[in-house]
Amino acid sequence: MPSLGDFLAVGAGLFVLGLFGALMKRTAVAVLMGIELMLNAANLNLVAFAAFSGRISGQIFALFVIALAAAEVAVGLAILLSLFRSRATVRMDDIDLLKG
Amino acid sequence: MGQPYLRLAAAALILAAFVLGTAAFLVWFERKLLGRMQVRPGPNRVGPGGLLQPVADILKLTVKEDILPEHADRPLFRLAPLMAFVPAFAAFVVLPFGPGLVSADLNIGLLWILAVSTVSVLALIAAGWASNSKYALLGGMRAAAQMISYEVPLVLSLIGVVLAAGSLRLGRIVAAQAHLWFAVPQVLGFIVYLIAATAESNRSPFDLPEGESELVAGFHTEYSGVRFAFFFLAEYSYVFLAAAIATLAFLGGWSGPFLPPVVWFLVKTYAVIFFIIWLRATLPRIRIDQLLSFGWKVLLPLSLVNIFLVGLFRFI
Amino acid sequence: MPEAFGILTLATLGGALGVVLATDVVHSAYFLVLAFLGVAGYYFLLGGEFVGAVQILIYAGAVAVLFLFAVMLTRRRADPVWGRSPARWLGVGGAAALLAWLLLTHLERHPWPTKLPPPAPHNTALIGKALFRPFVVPFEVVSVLLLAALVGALLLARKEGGAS
Amino acid sequence: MVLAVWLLPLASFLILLAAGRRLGHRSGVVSSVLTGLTLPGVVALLAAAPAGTTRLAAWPWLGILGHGLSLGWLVDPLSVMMAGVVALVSTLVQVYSLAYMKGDRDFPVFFAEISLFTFAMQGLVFAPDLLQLFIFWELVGLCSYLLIGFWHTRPAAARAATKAFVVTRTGDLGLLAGILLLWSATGTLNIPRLLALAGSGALGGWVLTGSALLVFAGAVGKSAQFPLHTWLPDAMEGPTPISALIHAATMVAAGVYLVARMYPLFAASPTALEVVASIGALTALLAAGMGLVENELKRVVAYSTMSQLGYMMLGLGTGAYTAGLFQLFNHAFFKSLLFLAAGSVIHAADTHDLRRMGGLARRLPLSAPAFLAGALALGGIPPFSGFFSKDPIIAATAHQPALYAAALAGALLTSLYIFRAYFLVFAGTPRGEHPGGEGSSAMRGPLWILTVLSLGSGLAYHFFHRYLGRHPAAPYPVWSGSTWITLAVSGTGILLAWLLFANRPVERPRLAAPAHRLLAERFYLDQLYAGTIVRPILALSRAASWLDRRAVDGLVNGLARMVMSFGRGLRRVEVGRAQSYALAAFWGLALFILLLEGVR
Repeated sequence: MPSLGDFLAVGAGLFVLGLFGALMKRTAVAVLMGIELMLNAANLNLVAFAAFSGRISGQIFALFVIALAAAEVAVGLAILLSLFRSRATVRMDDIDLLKG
Repeated sequence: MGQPYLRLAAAALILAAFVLGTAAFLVWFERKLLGRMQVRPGPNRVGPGGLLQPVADILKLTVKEDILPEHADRPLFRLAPLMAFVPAFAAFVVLPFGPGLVSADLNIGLLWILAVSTVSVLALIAAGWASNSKYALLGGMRAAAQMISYEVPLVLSLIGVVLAAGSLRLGRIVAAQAHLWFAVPQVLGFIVYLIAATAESNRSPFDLPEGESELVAGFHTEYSGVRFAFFFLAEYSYVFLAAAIATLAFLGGWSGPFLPPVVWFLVKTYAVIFFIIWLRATLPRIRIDQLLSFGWKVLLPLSLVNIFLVGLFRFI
Repeated sequence: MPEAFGILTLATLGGALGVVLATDVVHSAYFLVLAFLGVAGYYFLLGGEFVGAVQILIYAGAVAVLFLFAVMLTRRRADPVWGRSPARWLGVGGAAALLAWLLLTHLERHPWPTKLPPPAPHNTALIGKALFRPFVVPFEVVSVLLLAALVGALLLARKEGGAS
Repeated sequence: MVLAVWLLPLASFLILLAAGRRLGHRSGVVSSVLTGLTLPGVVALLAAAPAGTTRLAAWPWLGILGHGLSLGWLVDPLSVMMAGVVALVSTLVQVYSLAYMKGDRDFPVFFAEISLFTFAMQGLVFAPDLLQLFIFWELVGLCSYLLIGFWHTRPAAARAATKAFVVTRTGDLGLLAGILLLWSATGTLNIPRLLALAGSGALGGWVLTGSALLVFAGAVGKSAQFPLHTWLPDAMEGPTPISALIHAATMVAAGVYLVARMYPLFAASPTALEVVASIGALTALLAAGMGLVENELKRVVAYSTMSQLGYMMLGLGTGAYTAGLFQLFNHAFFKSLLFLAAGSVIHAADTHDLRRMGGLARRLPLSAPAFLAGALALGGIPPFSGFFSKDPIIAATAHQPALYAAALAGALLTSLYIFRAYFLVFAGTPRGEHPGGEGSSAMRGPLWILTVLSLGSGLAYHFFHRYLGRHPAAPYPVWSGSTWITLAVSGTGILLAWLLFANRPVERPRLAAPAHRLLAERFYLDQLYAGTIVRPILALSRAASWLDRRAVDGLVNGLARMVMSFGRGLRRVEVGRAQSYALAAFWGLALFILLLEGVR
C-alpha cells in the first residue's frame, strides 16, 4: 500500500522535471508544457492530501487549478501565436523585449 | 491478490471479443443497408448474405503489406491507430448491457465515456501529423477542429439527462427512465445529441476529415493493412458507442417488456445505428465552415435551451 | 494496488521525462498526454474519480490538443535539450537536483499515513455540493475568469485587422 | 448649507478642470450659475445664524501628538457676512466676465481659477481652525498669483504676479509664526477656544501681543497695508474683473477679516490695537496721496482700495469694530462697482491712461453715473453707503488727535483723487480716440446691481450693527458732531477736484514739484526695498546658488553617477529572457530555503 509520502514523492519528481523542462527548453510551447507538469504536480499533492485527510476541499482546489490551467494554456498559446505572427519566432531566447 | 487482476483480464478479453465482433458485424450491416437503400444487393458472396465479408476483409488487411511512408514520424505513425482504438475500448468498460452486466460500474460512468472518447482526437492528429502528407495533416486538423467543436453541444445535451437523473452512473440514468424515456421530455436534447454524436464519430454528413473528394481519405490516407484496420475498428466502435449512449441516456436503456434486457438494449442500439446509417445514405456532405458555424451557432444554443428547460421543470 | 501505483509512476514520470528529453515538440506533447493520464490514474487510485475524469477531459482532451495546434501553427518542431550551453546545464541541472534533494529529504523525514480513509460513497455528489455551497464565490470567480480568458484568447489569436 | 456654499465653487472648478476645453464658452455660464446658486445658501445661513450665535463643526483630520487638526466650519454672523460678500461679488464679477473675457484663449481656465478662488475664499471665511484658515489663506494667495499673471505672456503681468506672491508671502511668514506661537502657547488652533482663552486673560504678556502682531503681519501683507503695500498697484496687470473681485472686494479684505476674526486677541492687547490703528491710518493717508498723482485709471482705484483698507484697519484699531466691518461690507460693493465701471471705461477707451481720456460721459451713459455713484460712496457723501461706515470710523478717532488728523486728511485726499479721476475720464472733451461704447447686457447687469447696492447698502447700518455687534455698547450715532467736519472736508476735496481737473484739456502738475515726485515715486519705497532687501537677498541667493551648484549638486551628481554605473553593470544581467529570470528567481528561493535549513 503506497503511503501519502509516495504520492508526494511522485509529485516532487513531476515538479522537478517540469521545472527542468520550463527552464531548459527553447521553444515557448515546450516551456508551457513544463509549467503544466508543475501544475499537475501541485494538483497531485492536493488530491493526495485530500484523500488521506478524508476531506473534499483538496479535490475542489484541484478542480479550480485544472480550470485555471486550461485558461492559462489558452491565453498563453494565443499570446504565443500572436508573437509568432509578429516576430516569426517562438524561441525563448529571441523573446527578449524585457531586456534592460 | 491475483484474483482481481484475473477477473479484469477475463472481462477485458470478453469485451475485446465483443468489440471486435460488433465492429465487424457493423461493417457488414452498414454495407448491406447502404446497398439496399441504394437499390443494390450489397455484399452477398462470402457466406450467407455476405455475412462473412468482414472476416474476409480482416484477413485481407492482415496479410497486406504494411507501408511506412517516407519521412514519416515512425513512432507516432505506429502509435496512432492504437491511440484511436484504446479510448473506444476504455469507454466500453463502463457500458452496461443490462442490469449488472457491466465490466466496471463507475459512479461517473457517463463522464468517463465522454472524457475517454475525447482522447481519440489526439490519435487523429497524430495520424495526420505522422504521415507527413498534406492530405493527412489537413484531415487530422479538420478532425480535431470538428471534434472539439461538437464536443461542447454533445456534453451539454447530456447534462440535461444528468440533471434529470441526478446521477452520472449509467445504471441510475436507466433506472430514472422507468416511467418515461428522457427522449420524450428532452426531445431537443435528444436531437442535439444525435447530430453531435454523428459529427463526433466523423460520419456522413459530417465526414469532412476523410472526405474522399477533397482529402483522399483524410488522416488515414497513408495507412494500410492492420493499422488501417484499427482505425476502421475504432470508427465502428464509436458508432456503436454513440448509439449505446443514446439508448442509455434517452431511450430507457435495457428496459422493456417480455424480452430479456440485453436484447432490448441491443435492439434499441441497432435502431439508432440504423438511423445513423440512414443519415449517411440520405444526406450530402456539408462544407467545413457550415459545419463549424452550425455547431456553434445552432447546436450550442439549442443544448443550452434544453438544459434551461430541464432545470425549469425540475424546479417546478 | 502497489502494482497499479508502480505502473502509474512509470507512466507519469516516464511521460514527464519524455516531455523534457524529446527532441520533437510533437513527441513532447504526446509524452505530456501520457503524464496527464498517469496523474489521472493516481486520482482514481485516491478515490477521486470525478477529478480524474475531469483531468482526462480537460488535460488530455483539450489542453493537449491546444498544444498540438500551437506546435503545428508555429511550425517549429526540433527542440533538443542537448544543445544548451554547459552553463545552462549547470544552472538548471543544479537547480533541479537541489530542489529534488530538498524535497525528498524532507519527505523522508516525516512519517506519512499509509492508510487511506474509506472513500465517501457519493464522492461526486459531495464535490457538487461543496462547489455550490461553501465554494460558490471562487466557483463564480473562476467562471468569470474562464470567460475573460476565452475572450482574451480569441482577441489575441485573431489575425491582425481581424476579418469580420 | 455651509457645504453647498463652500463646495459648489469647488464642483465648478473640478468640472471646468475636467471638461473646460470641451465646454468652451459655456464653461463661464456653468461657473456663474454654480456660483450664483450659493447665494440662496448664504441667505439660508443668514436665517440660520441669528446674531450672537456660533455653530461649529469640525472633523479630525490630521493627528499630531494627540492634538487633532480638524477640518470643518464655523458659522457665526461674521463669517456669514463675509461669505455673503464673497458669494455676491463673485457671482456678479463672473457674469461681468462672461462679456469682458469673451474671446480670450484661456476663457475656461479663467473661470476655473475664479471658481477655485471662490472655493478657497469661502474655506478661509468658514475656517474654525487657524491651520485650515492658513491653508485656504495660501490657496487664495495662489489663485491671486495665477489670476494676476493670467496674461502670463505679458512680462509685466508675470512680474506683477511674482511680486504679489513674494510680498504677500512675507506677511504670511508672520502669520505662520503667529500661528505657531499660539500653538506652542495654548496647544490648540481652534479659533473659538483661542479667543476664549484670550478673552479670559489666560493668554497674556508678550505672547499675546507678539502673536497678535504676527497675525497682523499676515493681514498687512494680504490687505496691502504699509509697508507691504507695494504689490497691489502692480497687481492691476491682471484682468479688471479680477481686480474687482480679488484685489478690491474679497482677498484683500481677508486681512481685515482676519483681524476681525481674531479681534478678542487684539482687544486684549492695547499695543496691538495701537499698531493696527496706526498702520491703518498711515496706509489710508499714504495711499490716498499716491492715488492723487497716478495716471492709470485702475491704479488710482487700486490706491483707493489700499486707502480704504487702511480705514478699515483704523476702525478696528480704534475699537469701532462694527464700523470697520461695515466699511468692508460697503467697500466690497462700491469698489467692485468702481472697478467694473473702470473696466467698461477701459473697454471703451482702449487705454488705461487718464490723460488720454475725457468726455466719456456721453459715450457711457451707464458707466458714468455708476462710476459717479461709486465715487460718491467712496468719498463718504450721504446717502451713499460709504458715509455710513467711514464717518463712524473717523468719529471714533476723535479722541486721538494724530489719528484724527490723518483720517481727515485722508478723507480730503480721497475725494480729491477719485473726483480727479472722474472728471478726467468723463468730463471735458475727448483727448484721444475712443472706439467703443457700453458693453453687453452681461456687463451692464452687474453694474446696475452694484450701483443700487452702493446706494442702498448704507441703509442696513442699524441691522448690520445689531447683527454683528460684539458689545452691548450703544452704537455710534449715524450723525455726530464730527460728521459736519468730515462732510466739509470731503466736499472741499470734490470742489478742489472740480476746480483743478474738470474742463482742463491736459492735466498739469498742480502740486509742488518735489511733493509730486515724492508721491509719484510712491515715497521711494520700491527703491528702498530694492536697495535694502532685494539686493542683499540677491547676493545671498547667488552665493547659495554657487554653493548649490558646486557642493550640493556635485554630491548629488556623484551619487547619481554611481547609481548609473551600478545600473549599467546590472544591465548585463537583464538579458530580457524569461527563463533566465525564472532560473535566477528559483536559485534565490533555493538558497533562501537552504538558509532556513541551516538556521534550524
